[in-house]
Amino acid sequence: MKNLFVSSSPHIRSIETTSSIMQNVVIALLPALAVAAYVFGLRVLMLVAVCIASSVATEWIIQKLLKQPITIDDWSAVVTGILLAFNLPINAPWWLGVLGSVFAIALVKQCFGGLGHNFMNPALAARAFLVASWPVRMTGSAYIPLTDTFTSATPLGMVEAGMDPSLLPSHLDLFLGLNGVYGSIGEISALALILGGVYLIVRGVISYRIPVTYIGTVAVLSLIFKQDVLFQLLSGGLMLGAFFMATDYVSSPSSPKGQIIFAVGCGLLTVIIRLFGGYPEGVSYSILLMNVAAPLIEKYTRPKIYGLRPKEVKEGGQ
Amino acid sequence: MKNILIILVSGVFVQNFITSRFLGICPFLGVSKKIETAMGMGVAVTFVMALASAITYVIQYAVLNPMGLAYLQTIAFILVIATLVQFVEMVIHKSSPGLYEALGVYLPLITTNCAVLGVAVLNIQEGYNFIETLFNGVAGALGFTLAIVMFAGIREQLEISDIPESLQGFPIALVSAGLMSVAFLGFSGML
Amino acid sequence: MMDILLPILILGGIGLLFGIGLAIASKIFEIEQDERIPQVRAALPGANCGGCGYPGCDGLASAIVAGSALVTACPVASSDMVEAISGIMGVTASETEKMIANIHCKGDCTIVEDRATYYGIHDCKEAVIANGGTKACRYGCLGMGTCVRACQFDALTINVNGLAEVDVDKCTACGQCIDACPKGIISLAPYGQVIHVDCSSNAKGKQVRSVCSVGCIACRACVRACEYDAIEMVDNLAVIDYDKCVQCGACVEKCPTKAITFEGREIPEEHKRKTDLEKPIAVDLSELEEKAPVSK
Amino acid sequence: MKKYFGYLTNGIIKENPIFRLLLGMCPTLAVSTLAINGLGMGLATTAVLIGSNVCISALRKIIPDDIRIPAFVVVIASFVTIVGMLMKAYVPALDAALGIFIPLIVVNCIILGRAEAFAFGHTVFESLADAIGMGLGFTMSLTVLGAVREIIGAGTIFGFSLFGAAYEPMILMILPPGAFLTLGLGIGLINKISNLSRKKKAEKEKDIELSQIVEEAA
Amino acid sequence: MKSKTFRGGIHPPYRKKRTAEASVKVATEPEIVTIPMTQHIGTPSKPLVKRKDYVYLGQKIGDSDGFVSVPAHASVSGTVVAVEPRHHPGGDDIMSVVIESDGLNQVDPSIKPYGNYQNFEPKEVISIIQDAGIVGLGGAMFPTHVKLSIPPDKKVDCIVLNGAECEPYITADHHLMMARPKRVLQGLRIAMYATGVTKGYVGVEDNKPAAIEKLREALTPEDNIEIVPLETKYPQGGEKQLINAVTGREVPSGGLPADAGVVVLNVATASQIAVTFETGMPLHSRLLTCTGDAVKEARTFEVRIGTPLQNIIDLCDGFVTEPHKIIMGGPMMGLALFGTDVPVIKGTSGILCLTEKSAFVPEPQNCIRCGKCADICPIHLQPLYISAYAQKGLWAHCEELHALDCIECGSCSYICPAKRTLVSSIRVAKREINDLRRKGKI
Repeated sequence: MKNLFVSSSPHIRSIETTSSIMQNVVIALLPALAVAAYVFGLRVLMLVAVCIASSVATEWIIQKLLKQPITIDDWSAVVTGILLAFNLPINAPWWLGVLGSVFAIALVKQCFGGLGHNFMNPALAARAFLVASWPVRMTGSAYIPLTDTFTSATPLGMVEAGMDPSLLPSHLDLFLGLNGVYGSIGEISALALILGGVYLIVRGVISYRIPVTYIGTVAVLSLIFKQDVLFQLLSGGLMLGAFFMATDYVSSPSSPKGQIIFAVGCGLLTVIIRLFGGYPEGVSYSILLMNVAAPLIEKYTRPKIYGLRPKEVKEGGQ
Repeated sequence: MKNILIILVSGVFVQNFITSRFLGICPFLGVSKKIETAMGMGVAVTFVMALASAITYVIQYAVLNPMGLAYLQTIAFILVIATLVQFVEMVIHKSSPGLYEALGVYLPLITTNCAVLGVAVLNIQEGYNFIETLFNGVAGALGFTLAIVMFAGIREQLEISDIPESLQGFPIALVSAGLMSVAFLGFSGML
Repeated sequence: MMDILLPILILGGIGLLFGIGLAIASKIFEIEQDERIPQVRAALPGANCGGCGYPGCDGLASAIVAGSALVTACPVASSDMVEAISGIMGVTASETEKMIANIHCKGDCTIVEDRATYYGIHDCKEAVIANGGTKACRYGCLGMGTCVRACQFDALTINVNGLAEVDVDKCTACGQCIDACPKGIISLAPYGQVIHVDCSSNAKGKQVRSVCSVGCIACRACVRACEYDAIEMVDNLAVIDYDKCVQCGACVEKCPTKAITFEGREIPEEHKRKTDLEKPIAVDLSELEEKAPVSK
Repeated sequence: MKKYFGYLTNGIIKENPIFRLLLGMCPTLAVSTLAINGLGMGLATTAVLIGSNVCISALRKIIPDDIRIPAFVVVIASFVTIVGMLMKAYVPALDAALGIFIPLIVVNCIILGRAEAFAFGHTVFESLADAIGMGLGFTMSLTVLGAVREIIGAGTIFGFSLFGAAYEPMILMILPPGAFLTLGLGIGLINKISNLSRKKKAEKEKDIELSQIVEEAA
Repeated sequence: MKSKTFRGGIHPPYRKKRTAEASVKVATEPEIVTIPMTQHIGTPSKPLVKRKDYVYLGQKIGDSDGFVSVPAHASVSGTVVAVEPRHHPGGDDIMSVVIESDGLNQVDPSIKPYGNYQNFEPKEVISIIQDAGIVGLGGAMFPTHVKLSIPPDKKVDCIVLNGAECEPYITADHHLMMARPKRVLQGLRIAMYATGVTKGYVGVEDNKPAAIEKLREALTPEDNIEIVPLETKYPQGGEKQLINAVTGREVPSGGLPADAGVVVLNVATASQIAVTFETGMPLHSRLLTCTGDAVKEARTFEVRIGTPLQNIIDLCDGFVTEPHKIIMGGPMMGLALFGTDVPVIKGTSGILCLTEKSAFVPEPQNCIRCGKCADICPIHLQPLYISAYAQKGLWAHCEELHALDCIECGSCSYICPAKRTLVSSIRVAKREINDLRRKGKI
């Protein structure tokens, strides 16, 4: 008889893998991609392809250089690429996508040891990097195909600029994203994003806690600050951020309590930056800031351990 | 009142001492390996910065300006701060060992924390009145504390990351600080 | 004249005032502490820059005295300072005999077979959890390098045949590898000691033979061969008492399985064992040297 | 003479204050937005460092051990004030650009550190050589950092345009995050290079050893 | 009625149907049995017989003085052919008594039925249980008499029988409860009498409705015993989880079930207690399930202790394909074996032979901190962090995260999408922490 295999228990594993999770995220992003492609045309697909290709290539090159095992088959770089593309305006030049991908993968992810070690969402960090570096390219224009012109502002930007409210798109337009077209590639259709998010929740990939709390906080605060609640919810990157960015496992807390705190923080900062900040959009920065705070939140919201009295938790969990 | 609010928000978030003004980087990088020590440092800095702001204000407007010796600012301030820190340390060490455990050990480090001297000089440059000076000191220190504690959280997490060999230690700390500072860009233009 | 005098006076006044104040305060608020702390503190640069990661020079001084920081922890200290600190801390070269780690197993993968295929993390400690490790000899080196990772001095390697090896020049006898080895096959031996029992098996001779050709089979040949009473049979394993051993090599010659090894390496004069000189050498070592393994 | 040269190069390469000792981070990060700022800041610090090192070294027999730190601080602060005044008078633009970081030279760890670690125990000329070496090391590193950030972040070097109008600079590099990232990656790069050269050296030694063994065997 | 349960846990594929539907078979008697002297936690026993001695069935052949120790008994009658270290399922070579059976099964003449347990003092009952070599038959092999000897400072008010059998594949307890419900309950009554408690529970997972029904039917009106259906979830049979599900209490961290006022026994152990009082026979045989996709005829057998595993595999008509991995116990907590040349011991509840496909464990990848392990951890630990710290050798951090509370159920490793070896690194951490504690470093 040939040698048996020996390993420590358990001897069976679930079928879910990192790549299956990432593939699910990609599937969930497809509706939004489809809407974007329908509205903006083929250029969307070009940008997405550029971002995916450069993300995957960067990861491959760095792992080759550092003589690490190649892990591009876990699909995480693909997800980063799509999310980054979703954060670009439609008329972004292709090199913006490449630079963003390199920043996201090389600096934010691989510098820290690769998947799972980055403390920030790579796609969002890359977006912030692009906004800070090429503000005109990134926030400048949204493309309106009906008149074939570029306007200089996203809906939130219009509000910031004090534009006449009657010129703003209707709630339905924002929800479906099919008519008036505003914002970055992936942000235009709230409906498509919600569909994808619900898919992820149903498949058990993400929990409902972060998106629901996040969106809820923004709604409540908008109400308090006497804003148009639906407009605040549907415009900008809130849906994309709440369902796909804030729920990034790696850069958000893992405990239920921590997730709630994290999401409330995201909502709070989003509204503050939108209303008082220099940028019209606060979603990406608010999530990034909460990413920075996530390790702290995680540390102070450890679950109560079986058989441990509350006092002992305090002593031990310091 | 509005002034003070602006000073507070600006000091803590918008013009954060660490992420945008680069004051107090040495302790920020040095004493941020553990959340607890980072908090201790933060509290100690807050305490000293508030005190130093007040005293340097008095020195500037009561001693140096009337005598026409404004150019002695640097020497006078650093002397004041060095003495102040040492004095506070001794008092705490004697009067409250518990507090000393928590704070005292960080105090000597504060002498060369450029945030303290920096805030003193800034207060004079900006022409703040006494109350504003006090609040500016506290706000700057709170911003410092916020940044260093969040940073310590990240660094604790870095302990369990597989960071490439040549980036381990200082370089990765700087890169993390850089990314954190990217996030803080979100506050820019707020005021 | 006044323009120059006034600032000098003012500054001098401030300085004097603070100086006196601090002097008084330091008397009033004096605190007793480990006397080495101020000594170390005095030897440090005193810049309080925080470059060491501790809260200022005082913090580092306390840490050095407490033993939680190395004497070289200060990045700005000159070599003189480091020496001074080492002097205070008494970590200068000690009088005791230099020790090195020794690995008591020779059963590499060409000699001892695996009884099953291990699957899991490449770490001895984890492998032991999976039913004690897959090596047919349950006492032997698993060769997964837990000791190598524990060594901070780069003194351990796993050789091509999957056996841990010590680089005697790099080893500082810190003992990290001893703690790390789940099989407990590493121990400290004097640097000058070149004869070791390279087996850790407490199994009976028959069992050892069934899995390993170079293990100690507890035949007692070495015990009988030793004129100096330096070898004892403890739980089916020959153990050399390094204090009694004169490295005559008689046991090496007699051992039927060559579990007792003679390392053919040069020993510098200062590390020659005292016991070596006192008593005569029974066997020609140069002869053994030829048989010794090529590796250092 | 060789000794002085040793002190000089020590600060520039082996114990480079920024890339090796990691001291003086605040001004490093804050003023390295442009190469010229880095150069200015570096030279200002060098001037203070030379003055304080020489002065303290000269006074080292007079200053009592117990109050040496306050004494150092006073000496340093005086030189900082002098340098600050000179800059205000002759290079006002640079002074404005460096702003608060001129008075903050006082609390730069490099200066106090060298005073304590070197000047207090060496002769005037040795201290001078050390100060020049350290100062140049600091200046060089700052200028290089400034140049890198300026080239990428503004497309210019010392104010001269490099790539023409078509280049869209990466503004992030001259914003605060750029400072952290450039320095962090820079130190990482230097570590990488020194690791590689160390490994190569070790391999070389091994090769020599092996060849010796082979020779002996033959 | 809704089944009770605890918080956390996983739902691995159960794969019990194959053996649950097959009938129990009494294994043919082995020609040679190997009785290891270590079949319990505690001091190993010393052999009481020597080579060439004749031994009776049920004769005591090994014993020790330790309190946490039980004697070993001959499971056949015949001649001792060797007293020497032999392969043990635990991986080491352990001193064993090897007996060649004469096929007569001559019972030790000193063995007599004890009759009604109420004729004995509770203390005597406990010593009878110890003498019969009874240990926890669920797999832990913790001596039962130790569990029943409750220290005076602890107040125990109920006994919970563990009939959950949450490990996939294994159906030994299921068959036992179906075939001998009365014995199980009788064992519980004896244990309740010995410890002086008045309340008994039997917790059974709700995927065994027939067993629950049989147990309920076997209850008598005067019994203060409750049959509790439990949600089918792993590790429902973990001591702490079972207590939590049945009584709602929590065992304090670092404590024993007795600290929560509960004693937990396996149903098979209870049944053995009843058998001992009924017949006087010590523990010499047990039920075990031999299954897995590598064996031809999976089945539950009644087997003599000391039977070589190979015999049982032969009874299953051998292998379909060459097995890739053979596990003693279930797939979640069982021990991978080096071969089939080891004997069945008291804690062997199953033999699982897996093919390469079903035993495949993928390469671990980077942790993506999805938090699934923390979600399902029945102790509510954060395996991801403990394991990460363990791999960096930061044992103090592991201890801060209560690594020592881990019950090593393996749920975290099972659920991990990155296929990380979480539980094994936590085990390493536990060992290190205990080492450091002994040295007084933590």
